[in-house]
Amino acid sequence: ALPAMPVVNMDEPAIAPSFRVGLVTDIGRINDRSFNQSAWEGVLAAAETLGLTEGEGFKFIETTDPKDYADNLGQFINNGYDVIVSVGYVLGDATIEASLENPDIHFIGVDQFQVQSLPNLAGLVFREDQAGFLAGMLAAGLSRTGTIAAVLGADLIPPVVAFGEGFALGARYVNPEIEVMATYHPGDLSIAFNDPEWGAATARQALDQKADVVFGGGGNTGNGAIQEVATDPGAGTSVFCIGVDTDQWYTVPAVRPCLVSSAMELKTAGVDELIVVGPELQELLAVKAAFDEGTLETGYDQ
Amino acid sequence: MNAAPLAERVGRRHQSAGIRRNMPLPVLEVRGVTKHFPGVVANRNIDLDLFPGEILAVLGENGAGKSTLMNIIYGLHPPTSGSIRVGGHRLECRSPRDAITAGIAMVHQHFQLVPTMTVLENIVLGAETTRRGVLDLATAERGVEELCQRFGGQLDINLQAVIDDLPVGMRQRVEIVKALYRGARILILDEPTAVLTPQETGSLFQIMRGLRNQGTGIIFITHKLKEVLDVADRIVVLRQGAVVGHERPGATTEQAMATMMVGRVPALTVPKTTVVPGPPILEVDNLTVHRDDGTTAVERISFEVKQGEILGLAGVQGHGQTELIEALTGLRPVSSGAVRLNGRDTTHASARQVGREGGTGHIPEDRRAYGMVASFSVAQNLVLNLCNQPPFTRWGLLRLEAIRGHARSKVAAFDIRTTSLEQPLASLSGSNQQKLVVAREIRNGLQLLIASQPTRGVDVGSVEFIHHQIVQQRDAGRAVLLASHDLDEILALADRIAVMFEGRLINLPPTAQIDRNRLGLLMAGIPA
Amino acid sequence: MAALQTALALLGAVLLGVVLMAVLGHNPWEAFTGLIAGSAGTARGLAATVRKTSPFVLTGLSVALAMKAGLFNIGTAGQFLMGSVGAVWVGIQFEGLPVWFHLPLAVAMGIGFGCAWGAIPGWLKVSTGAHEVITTIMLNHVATLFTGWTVFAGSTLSTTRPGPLWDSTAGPVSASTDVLASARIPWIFGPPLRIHWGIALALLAALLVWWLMERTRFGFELKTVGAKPLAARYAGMRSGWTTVLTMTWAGGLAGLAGAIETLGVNHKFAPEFGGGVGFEGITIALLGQGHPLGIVLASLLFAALDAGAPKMQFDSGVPSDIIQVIQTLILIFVAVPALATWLLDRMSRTQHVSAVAASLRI
Amino acid sequence: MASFTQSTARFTAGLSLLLLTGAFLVEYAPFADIQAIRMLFGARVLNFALCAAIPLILGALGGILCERSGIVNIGIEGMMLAGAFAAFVAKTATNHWALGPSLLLGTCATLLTGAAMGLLHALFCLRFGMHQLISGTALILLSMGISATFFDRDAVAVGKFAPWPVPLLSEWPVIGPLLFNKPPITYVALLAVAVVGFALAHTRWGLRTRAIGEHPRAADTAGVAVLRLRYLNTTLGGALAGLGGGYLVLEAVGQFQEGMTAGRGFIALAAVIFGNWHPVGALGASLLFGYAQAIQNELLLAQATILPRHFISMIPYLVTVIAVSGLVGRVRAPGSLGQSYLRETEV
Ligand SMILES: Nc1ncnc2c1ncn2[C@@H]1O[C@H](COP(=O)(O)OP(=O)(O)OP(=O)(O)O)[C@@H](O)[C@H]1O
Ligand SMILES: Nc1ncnc2c1ncn2[C@@H]1O[C@H](COP(=O)(O)OP(=O)(O)OP(=O)(O)O)[C@@H](O)[C@H]1O
Ligand SMILES: [Mg+2]
Ligand SMILES: [Mg+2]
Repeated sequence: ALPAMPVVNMDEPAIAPSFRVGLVTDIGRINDRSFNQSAWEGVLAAAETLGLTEGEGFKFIETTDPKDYADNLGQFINNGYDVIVSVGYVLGDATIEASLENPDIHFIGVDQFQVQSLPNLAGLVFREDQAGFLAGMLAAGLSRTGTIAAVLGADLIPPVVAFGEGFALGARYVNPEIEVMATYHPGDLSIAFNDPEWGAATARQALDQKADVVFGGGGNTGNGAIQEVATDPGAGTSVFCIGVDTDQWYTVPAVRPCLVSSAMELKTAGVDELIVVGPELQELLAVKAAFDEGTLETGYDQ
Repeated sequence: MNAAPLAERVGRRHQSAGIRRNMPLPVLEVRGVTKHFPGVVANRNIDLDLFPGEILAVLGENGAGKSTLMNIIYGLHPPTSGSIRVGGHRLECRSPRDAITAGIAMVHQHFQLVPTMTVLENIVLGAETTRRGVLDLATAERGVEELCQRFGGQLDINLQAVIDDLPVGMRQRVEIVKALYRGARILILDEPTAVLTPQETGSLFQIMRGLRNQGTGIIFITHKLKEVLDVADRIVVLRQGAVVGHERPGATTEQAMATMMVGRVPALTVPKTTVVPGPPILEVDNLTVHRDDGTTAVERISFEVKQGEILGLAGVQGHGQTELIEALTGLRPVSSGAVRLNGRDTTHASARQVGREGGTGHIPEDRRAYGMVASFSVAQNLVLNLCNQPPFTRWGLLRLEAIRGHARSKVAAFDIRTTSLEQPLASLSGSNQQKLVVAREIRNGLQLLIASQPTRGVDVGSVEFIHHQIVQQRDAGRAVLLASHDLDEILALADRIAVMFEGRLINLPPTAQIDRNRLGLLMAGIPA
Repeated sequence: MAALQTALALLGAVLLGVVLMAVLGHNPWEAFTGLIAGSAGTARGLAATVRKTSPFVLTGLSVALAMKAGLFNIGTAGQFLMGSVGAVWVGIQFEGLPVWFHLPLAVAMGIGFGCAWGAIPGWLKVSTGAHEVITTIMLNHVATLFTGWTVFAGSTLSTTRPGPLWDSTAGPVSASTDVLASARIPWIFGPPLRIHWGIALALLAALLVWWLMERTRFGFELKTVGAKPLAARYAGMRSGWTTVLTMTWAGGLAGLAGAIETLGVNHKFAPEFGGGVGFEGITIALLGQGHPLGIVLASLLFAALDAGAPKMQFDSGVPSDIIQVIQTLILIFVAVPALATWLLDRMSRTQHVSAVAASLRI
Repeated sequence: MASFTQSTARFTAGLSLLLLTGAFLVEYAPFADIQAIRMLFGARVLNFALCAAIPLILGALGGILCERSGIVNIGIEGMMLAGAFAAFVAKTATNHWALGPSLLLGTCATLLTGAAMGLLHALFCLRFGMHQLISGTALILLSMGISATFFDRDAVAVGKFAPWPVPLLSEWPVIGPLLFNKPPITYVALLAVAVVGFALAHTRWGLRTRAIGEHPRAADTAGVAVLRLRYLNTTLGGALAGLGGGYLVLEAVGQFQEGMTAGRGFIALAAVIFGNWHPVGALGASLLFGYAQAIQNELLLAQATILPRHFISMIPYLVTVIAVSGLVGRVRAPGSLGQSYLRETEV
């Protein structure tokens, strides 16, 4: 591997054209309207700041098979990339291993909870529980029936569990009597986040059970759930939904009739900042970075 | 192959000229039909005419090409060359559908019935009547019943029965009704009598004569000479795919036709030495066996087979012989009664216990389904049911040397024509496959040989060979149970005969005192 | 002839792949050089190919073994997961055992779990007639849930406590404790190549399966039961027993694949390690025409394609999904020798017709 | 065969009767407030069961048409996925149209694409003599690969089918909202069960289909064009399976996702076998599966704590295994299933 170059001096782009950023997605596409896309947008933002061009200065690889994480990281390592972003908690092990083997390359692990602290690895984690907590408070406040629901992806993924637990706690914080119905998708990881039909049917089941606020927390499965709520006759008047990950007012326009808010992680800003700031401030990276940006974005009208 | 057929062709031209004077034009003309299969020429340049209102018998031994020719006429096989005309129009038909449209109906040698459907459904299949898109089975039923009536109760069938539940003779009836239902002007019957009792055969002939008198042209295939003399107006003999003769029933004899079929005078007897039977090997006592569907196949049967004798089990197909033998060989559970082998109780023994441990050899009735695995090699097939016995296996491992050595000696001793021991069995001819099964079952330490239809579909030379082997086993002091639908085979080989009818057994005294006729009546359930 | 056909099939698939890439607006040349470089051109590429080969070989063998006995094992995914968990269960405990004892024990436990998971559908089929296609599909789902539970980090929401194998030091992550060093499959080449002796186990298994089929009585009975159940009954073989045993060993092979992946590559069990295993097994068994050697070759090919995909995407931007399409095309083309024979037949038939025509003119 | 068919039909009838009786109990019986009864037979449970069953029913019918003609179809999953993808593409391309025509076009696209997949399967198997299992596998892989490669994630389909209440019938208590206030594909699926079931038993087409699946040579000699009918049925079956995928996009969710069928095609295949290759039996199997899933969800939503949730989630799968192992007895596949038919090979 080539040694890492110091950050580009904006005045002399010709001197250090070789500063390069690579991103490896978790299973899925770069434009998945979810975490891969958020992280990639962070790379794009940083690239603009640093004056990099796509292809030359930054690139991504989409993962199609969990066995490929290490090899996909390896592509960037072999080509002497300076910063490598790996997206998704399941890439954690591969990222740690790669950063141990390549002390000169900086790694950013999005959603990765790092137990060890390594000088060249920043685990970017979010307080999903806090965002979920706020969503739960909002839901409990909105609910007139005293029943709310969360339709979630796989409980094997920590951020999902954190969202769900936060949601329940936040709701009970506002109204200790409230009934929170929460279901995780029963399937394996390859379908748990990609089964909108199940999400929709489960949301319908919850609505039938008098739930009037539904929190969709699990990729497309969750989207299926809030889309189902959006088609309810009472959408926006008696039943509501809360989105997740991105501002779903924009990313899933179909849910506008019922959407009141989205529990977001600011992945884009986090990745952007770590790429731009990281290499300059080595010592900042030396501490385990926790980019705790749990926020709640309020929806627009209604 | 040029000189002889030419002479025949000239002869025939005279003959057909003679016929044309007092007969209408042929309804079916076959011209120069040749059919190649990979490795076989099944039909060689065949010419054939069928006139309305005649019964044309096509004679020939197994594999002579009779079925192939009929399948070509019926559109199942395209001929390699040659043409078919029906009513003067060339049939460009290359599917049974076209043949049906042209007025041809055929009863196939192997039943073409859908086993899960009812009799009525099978009859109307392909010729359905519908009302507003819905099957009109009621109308069809009336039509079929009328048809049966016309043949004076000879075609009595339960139309609602499912084919799977019917005995074989009944299925044959269904096939005939199915053909008649289409009201064809050309009717092809491919060995319809193979599964019928002589009496049932008689009523079939009555039906055929009735149709003939109404102007239907009938092609009747068999290799039973007596039947031909009985019913045919004209006879054509096939040998090795070619027409070798035309005859008229009045002007020929059985012997002459047999010579023509085989190409030489066949030996009709098997030389046997006199052996004094020893103690009984197989003892069957009050045995009752059920079919899969719960009906009784074998009812309280008792008999024994002694050392050094051949017990012939005669009977029409479907009267319980199959189930009896399955029960004896451990393939079917026994409902009640007892079976003893060499004094040991084997009533509930498994196939393995009866076979390998009990010293029983079993030549199964359906070679293709039971007796062999077509995709396995010759050597493997020769140890199919011996593979866990000492020389061939040790510690669960196959001993290839022993298996190959065994195969080599069997192939030599039984004259199995194969290019190598590793050849898949599928590539051997039917007779050689059968010889292989016989070779495997006749082995050292054998006590009892159960042979079921041992020469079905086998060429004459091999029949002789197999018969010889069976007799040799008897002479060597083994007990033999021989089940066959072929009366002549039973009469030629058996020391003692028993007849099965509807699951019951009629034990008869030694062979000498029985004639064919009486046997035929017994097989039809008529005590003589 | 067969080799030529296969070569033609590969060529056909590649050509169609090229067309597809061009349609998507990528440079096929870059893609293919990337693919080849990524799978065979570098030490890392070769390593990736080798690493990916063993699960393919083993699941392919599993499907093929069952198929020889006339059974359709769609259950390799579940058996793989159970094997993984079995191996990990032993692998994370018994500190201080020597490698020569601990590792084989863990591998054996993986095989054992796989065997058990394969035996259930076999036994159900024999005793109740339940169709193995249904039961193996259902048991895949059950295995996913069960193995997921064993390493689940717990949740107050569904009031589920952590699973028994969960690694409590790993925070909220649902994964097992790391396998002890004494139960890990040793490297042939350590990081960064990360080739371990699992490939040898897989090849050994292929050899064993071949030997089982061709040299043992059980193999003979298994093939007979598969080719002609009636003949097996006639020959006194216990086809029920053979069915159960075959499914057991088929499960064991897939379980071994799971054990190798966890003890050799991942060094722990996490639910995401099982994805997509079953299907590839079926494809590879079919492609290798059920013969162990064919399966090894098919596995190498598929592993190489998978291993080369990241570099292909890196170099040319072609999405790796294309690889799946190409693999499918290969499957189709190899499976349709009829396509070739059909053409040949056409040609010979016209020849025949012209020969007949010629003879008629004379 | 007859008795098997009856037993699956009995099973279906029994299950439906049980569920409906339960639903009435919940509505009217004095003890209806008991939580357990509500959980077992509440309207929401039955609704969920029906929703989950619809794609399975359609997929299974597709499988049945194909397999009753003698062609194994493990590619249902691929046919469904292709149907779903086509529906989405057609729907998004016509977002600017009025909702009705746009959805109709989506339905046509899904039917046509499914039919094309069926035809491809038939071509592979019948024309090119491909192993039927390989062909099915190839269909699945092909539609996964192609839908992943060409799926435009930025596309959004606007709108989906809304319920069409049947006049009068939808006013009936309990049954009305459950069965007669549904979006159209649900009606189509339920009608298709009746139509296919009736047609198989009572029409010329059905008789011939049964014959070619059971004993193609017998059918051929009776003048039935075996291959042509096999092509036709496989294509029709593909269309139905495709509609099962289209249901997911056009009626259940409104959007497409990669791998959206999520194994439903395999469950549908299980339903084909469980239902003994009979439409009514497959209906029962699909309902059973949907119902088991509904109960499982109900338990999860109610935060049942008897067992870890993973074990509760096993319920649908275990129920299916238990059901095939004893409830319906042994099934019997069509006689010529998986065998290619060539006129010139001897029997
Ligand atoms: N589909 C086929 N493929 C290859 N060879 C065939 C085929 N059908 C028949 N043959 C061969 O053609 C020859 C004639 O067979 P055919 O069935 O016509 O005889 P047959 O006279 O009807 O005999 P049998 O009395 O046994 O019915 C035989 O050698 C047979 O093996
Ligand atoms: N259905 C078939 N398909 C392919 N080849 C066949 C078929 N039937 C027969 N053959 C081949 O045709 C050749 C002749 O076989 P066949 O059984 O017709 O012999 P045969 O002339 O009847 O002699 P035999 O009296 O020994 O049966 C054999 O090589 C056999 O492999
Ligand atoms: Mg023959
Ligand atoms: Mg014949």
